[in-house]
Amino acid sequence: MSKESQMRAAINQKLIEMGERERLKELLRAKLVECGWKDQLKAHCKDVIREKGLEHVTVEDLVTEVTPKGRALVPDSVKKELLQRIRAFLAQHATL
Amino acid sequence: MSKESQMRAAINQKLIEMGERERLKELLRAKLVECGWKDQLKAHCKDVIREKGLEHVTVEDLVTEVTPKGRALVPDSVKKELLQRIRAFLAQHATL
Amino acid sequence: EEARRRQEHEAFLAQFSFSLFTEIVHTVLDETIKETATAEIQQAVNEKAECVAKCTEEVCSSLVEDTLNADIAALVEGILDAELQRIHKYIK
Repeated sequence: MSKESQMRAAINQKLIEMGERERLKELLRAKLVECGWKDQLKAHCKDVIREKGLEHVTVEDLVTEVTPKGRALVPDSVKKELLQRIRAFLAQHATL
Repeated sequence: MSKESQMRAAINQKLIEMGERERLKELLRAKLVECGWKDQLKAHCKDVIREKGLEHVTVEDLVTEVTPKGRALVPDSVKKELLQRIRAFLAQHATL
Repeated sequence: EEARRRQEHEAFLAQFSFSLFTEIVHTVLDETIKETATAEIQQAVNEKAECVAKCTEEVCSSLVEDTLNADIAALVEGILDAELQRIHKYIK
């Protein structure tokens, strides 16, 4: 195992052990609600259902249809905050 | 046209198309005779005529006078049976 | 050597941060989109069922109304006719 893979495995273990991985996911979920992303996604789902007709849409169709817009709608500020928090964690726990 | 009026129109159309509306009316009429509604209403009409005097009663007056009681006298069980029959019909024949 | 190691470590952290970030964003978005789509379809199904139930009741009520209106009018006409005939007979 290379040194890098060892380090990657060690950090991943730490992220899980310390509950940081779950906290990061929670942070992102909360931010998506807070910034209105979830409401926009709901509205987009409703539009698609209305447009296609309920009887012609499955969950899978709807997911495929709304995913590109869902991804595009995540504000840069939210992404930036998440990335910074990841960097801060790594700076603290992935020392040489 | 609102969603609800469209839905009502679709239900009515299906009932008419398949002759179910007429069958339901016939069923209602039979039930009304069976439960004594017709006899009670006839008696009520005669009471009103006796009370007011035949020379003072027109068809319109008498209809106006006895309609509220006529409506009230329809047993809930009859209305319920009719509703269930419509539901069963729609479940079997209509894609709404 | 120390400077080189530090530089490598920093590059590794930058790359690792970004891959972790991408993974978390994808996981959370995929989960949330699936949950939202499922919930929205379920809600639309429930709303439609409510609408069908309400409209069925309204159609049933109007059918009862129509039938009663016609039958009450016929009944009243029949009774008045019968009463008039009875009186005519009586007068004769």
